[in-house]
Amino acid sequence: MKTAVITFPASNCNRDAAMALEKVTGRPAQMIWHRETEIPSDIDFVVLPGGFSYGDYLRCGAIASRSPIVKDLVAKAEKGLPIAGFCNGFQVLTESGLLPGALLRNKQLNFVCRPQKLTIENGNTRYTSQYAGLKEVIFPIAHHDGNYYADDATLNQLEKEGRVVFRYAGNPNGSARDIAGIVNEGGNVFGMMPHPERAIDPVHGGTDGLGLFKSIIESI
Amino acid sequence: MKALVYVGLKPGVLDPQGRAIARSLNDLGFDEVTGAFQGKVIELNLSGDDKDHAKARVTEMCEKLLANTVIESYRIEIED
Amino acid sequence: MKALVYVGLKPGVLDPQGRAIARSLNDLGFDEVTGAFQGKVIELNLSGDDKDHAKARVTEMCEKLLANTVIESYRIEIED
Amino acid sequence: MAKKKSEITPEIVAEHGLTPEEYEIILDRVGREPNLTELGIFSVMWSEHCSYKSSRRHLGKFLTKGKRVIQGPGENAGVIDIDDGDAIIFKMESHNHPSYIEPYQGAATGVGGIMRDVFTMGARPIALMNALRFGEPDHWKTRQLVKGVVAGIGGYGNCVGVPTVGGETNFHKGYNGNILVNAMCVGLADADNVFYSAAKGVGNPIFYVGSKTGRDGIHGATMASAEFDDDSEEKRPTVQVGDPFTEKLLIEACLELMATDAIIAIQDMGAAGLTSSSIEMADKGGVGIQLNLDKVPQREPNMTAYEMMLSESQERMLMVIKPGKEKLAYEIFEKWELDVALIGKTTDTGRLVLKHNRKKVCDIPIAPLADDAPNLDRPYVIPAGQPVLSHSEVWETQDYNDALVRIMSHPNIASKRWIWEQYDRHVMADTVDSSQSGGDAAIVRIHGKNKAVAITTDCTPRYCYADPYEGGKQCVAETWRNLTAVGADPIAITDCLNFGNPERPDIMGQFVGCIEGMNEACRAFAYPVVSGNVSLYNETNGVAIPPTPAVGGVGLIPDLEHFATLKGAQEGDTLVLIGETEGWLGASIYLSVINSREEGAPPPVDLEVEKRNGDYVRSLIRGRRVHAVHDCSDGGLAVTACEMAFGSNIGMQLSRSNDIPTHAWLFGEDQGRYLLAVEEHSVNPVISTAHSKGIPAQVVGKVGGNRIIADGAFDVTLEGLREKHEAWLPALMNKTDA
Ligand SMILES: Nc1ncnc2c1ncn2[C@@H]1O[C@H](COP(=O)(O)OP(=O)(O)O)[C@@H](O)[C@H]1O
Ligand SMILES: [Mg+2]
Repeated sequence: MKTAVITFPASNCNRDAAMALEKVTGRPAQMIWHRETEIPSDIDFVVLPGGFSYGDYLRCGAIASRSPIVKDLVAKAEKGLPIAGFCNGFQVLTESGLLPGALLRNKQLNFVCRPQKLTIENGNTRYTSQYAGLKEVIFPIAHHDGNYYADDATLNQLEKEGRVVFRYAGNPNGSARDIAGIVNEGGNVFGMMPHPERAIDPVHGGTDGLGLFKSIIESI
Repeated sequence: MKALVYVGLKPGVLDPQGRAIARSLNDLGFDEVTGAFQGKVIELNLSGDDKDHAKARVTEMCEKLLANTVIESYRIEIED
Repeated sequence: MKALVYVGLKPGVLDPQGRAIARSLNDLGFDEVTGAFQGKVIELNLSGDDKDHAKARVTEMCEKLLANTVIESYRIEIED
Repeated sequence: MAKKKSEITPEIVAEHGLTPEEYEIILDRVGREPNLTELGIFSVMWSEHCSYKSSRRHLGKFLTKGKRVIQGPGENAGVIDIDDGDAIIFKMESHNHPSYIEPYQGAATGVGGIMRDVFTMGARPIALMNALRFGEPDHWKTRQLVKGVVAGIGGYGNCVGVPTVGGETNFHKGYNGNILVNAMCVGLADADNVFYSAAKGVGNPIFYVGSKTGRDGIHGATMASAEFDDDSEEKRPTVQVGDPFTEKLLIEACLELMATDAIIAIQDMGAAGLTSSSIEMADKGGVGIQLNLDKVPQREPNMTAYEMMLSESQERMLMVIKPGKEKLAYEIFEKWELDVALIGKTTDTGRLVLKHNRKKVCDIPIAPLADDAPNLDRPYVIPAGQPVLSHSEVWETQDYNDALVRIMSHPNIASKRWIWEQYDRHVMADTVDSSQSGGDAAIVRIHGKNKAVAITTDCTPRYCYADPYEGGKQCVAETWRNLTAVGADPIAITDCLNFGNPERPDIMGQFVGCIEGMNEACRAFAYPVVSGNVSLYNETNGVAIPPTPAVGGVGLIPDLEHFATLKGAQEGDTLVLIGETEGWLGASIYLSVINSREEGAPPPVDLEVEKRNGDYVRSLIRGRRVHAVHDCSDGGLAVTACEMAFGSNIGMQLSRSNDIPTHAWLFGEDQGRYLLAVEEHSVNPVISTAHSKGIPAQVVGKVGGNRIIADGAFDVTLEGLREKHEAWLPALMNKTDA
């Protein structure tokens, strides 16, 4: 089992993500610089970490999504490589078209950092299977632009296909239909604004994030 | 040459910043404000002097980076 | 009536956003881009029909809220 | 040929904040009339901000050594040893004046600047703190300032990805015209890989790295040393803009280069930019420096030598590289997409020589810039202390429910959630969750290890105002107590001394009094000062701020299995109070909120008692004798109990254990006290051991239910009170001006 974390200029949860992966797989994750053009073929799971790639300038995730490595990421996603983006990583995934929709400025306009209760909407995805019927988890959120937007047709399709994986219990940012995390059609690409990688150790105040990492690793 | 690119949210996409601006202006006593929308202007300095070519290139820049067409629309002006 | 307010950084003030955009465009192969600057446009819907009065009021809005005159300058256009 | 007319008029000298006597010294040291660039360099180096001319002789009194001190004051930040080859590097700094003028950018660049002071020394920043003081909540400027400052701190720290784990926020009319924005950064380094600023060796290349130089902030250092008046608006264009994105790249690039052995010396460009960084490095290394300003990366065309030397553009570093390592340096900085340039070299001349447009534009000796900087002995009068107020001189409320609600929702006690929820508190995934947001000290784990640092900032300006000496002692003691309350060994402090105009003997008296009080506490606790900053002239139209010597304390938790916070109280626990309660109401929150009076002597701190009580509490935490701990400070026992109840989410019932008047019992601010939630079977041992050591300890109540009750005084629901406590700040911030 080999995992990797992609680092963009001003990614800042890359180490957090790597720690979570190491905790679950028992092996250090490989760090891949955004200028590289290829994800090594033996990598089984890729995380796009949180942070402020390119300072969030222009639009969050926009400049990072045009990085050389993302081209290869898109190609490998189509072939089924599991890829997860958290926070800024989710923004990169929507900006690169791997996930539908976009993330707008929080409705309240302020940055918001707090523990957030989420409901698991679909416990049968590759990212939630190990929650064993658990209905609610708490992950920290920390973002300024987490307000999920997609047009109605897209939202209806997401719901119909069971691709809304997590919803906010108590919407913190104005997201459409309380959506917190979604998967692509293939079920291999997942994105969410909350930070499961910051809920893997009792020191964090909870370990609910472990289930997500275990699920995807188990599924490979 | 200079290009001005105006990027705004598409109609129908909620604009929380615009709404907050309108509300604050009303609160400050500017009752005549009935709505506000916030967009971006990106000014580009360009080498070369073929305006038509520049327009085509800037359009490409918008599609590739400057605008997210899921939520935004754009308009381009080329100046000397 | 409609007012368009353009707000940009004053000359000489660091524009990190503009720099990042120019760099990214160069990376994407748009070598003709020699500089980029990002500003805001705020579009206001206004009741009333006295343009001069509107202009004066919008100027006041800029000074009070829309622009941070320490680092930003603004320009106003009034349309019908 | 006619003699050239003097370029430097007395007016120009005065505009540069130099006295005629100081100018005479410059003429003597340079041996001729300086040109404008040279004058500018002297002026910033001799400004209050860079030379500490009013404060230097008093700062020299501080205890600065200790067995864990690797580097005390004198470098960019202080360095302490926390065992296992780890070092903690930290400092606090003010950005008061810029934040008043442009709150977002002023606060943001304050955070950026303090982080650079820390990573310059080889540390990865791991935590940020901020100590904020604003004017009255309903003053017309306050809301806009709070909003901007908080957004700026969050905007910068969140983007760089360093958690902002704590701080403090006060409101008082004394800050209406001068807010205080003090930021602290703590970093983690290898103890044997700390970097210093001495540019030792001749002929070594000097690298400039980071953002390009623009015209921003020119005269920032002199502005920071100037009193405000009604024309301050004019000074606006000098405000600098921060770019946290570049800062993040700078951190990663510098740490990457530091992991090689390429760097001889490194220094951030802070106040007075290229001038102070190059001169400090040369002066400490005992060398000269030659720079070619044409090589400096510039943001704007036609910049003059004067502008380049005085610019305070942010996110820039200067370093001396080992010859032969130039290529490596270029490679790393270019990888991180930073501007980098070789702009000069060290020389054996002892002089600062600048070339611009192929002309020599500056050639002055370096030593006098540091050695001959003014070191003033300003006259001072330490204010006479206020009289001690007796219980009967303080009006007792007839409605304790109302009093409690008013105090818990008072600006200085109410929840600051609206602020700290805008800060990313967990990025880096080492913040001990239960420690932040309302706790006594934030706890940040040392990455990959099972130990942690505890961090707090404290200051009680109303005590300092009433009695600078006692107030100064109390600030240091409170940080020591807060670190102890989480189970840490307090190690060292940094400070940010914010005062009014030092040319006034009464203000200078506050300054000296506070320092002497602080220092006495430092010595009593063997708790040295390892870094700090002074901010004077916080005064508008002759009205000075209350004396505000903010203290940042750092402690070590050797084993993360043994710490405490205020969050662990459980149903059925007994509340035990450690320390003596006399019911001190002078200069208290109760007096100010319920009596609308700000007077009386502040509570004295008996340093020996403080130490004894604290050492005992720490031993209880380490021995797992307690579920929750909270120190008693602002608002006394009642406020302490409420905060513990909120944190633990459970009710509390306080019962009388003495016969002092009710208001003094509940709201007295006697020092050296801790409230503990203790499991029933531990109560007797905890109390009897305390008594055997001569430490006052008594049962003061029970934990449980969903009400907050004090016998014969108040009885309110936990949820109702919490709502009031939480509502105040959001209500203020969501209000708009009429
Ligand atoms: N109040 C203080 N207490 C202790 N040390 C101080 C104090 N004020 C300044 N210092 C020390 O003096 C030196 C110079 O400080 P400063 O000019 O703020 O540095 P910089 O400009 O690099 O940020 C630093 O080593 C700082 O720690
Ligand atoms: Mg420094």
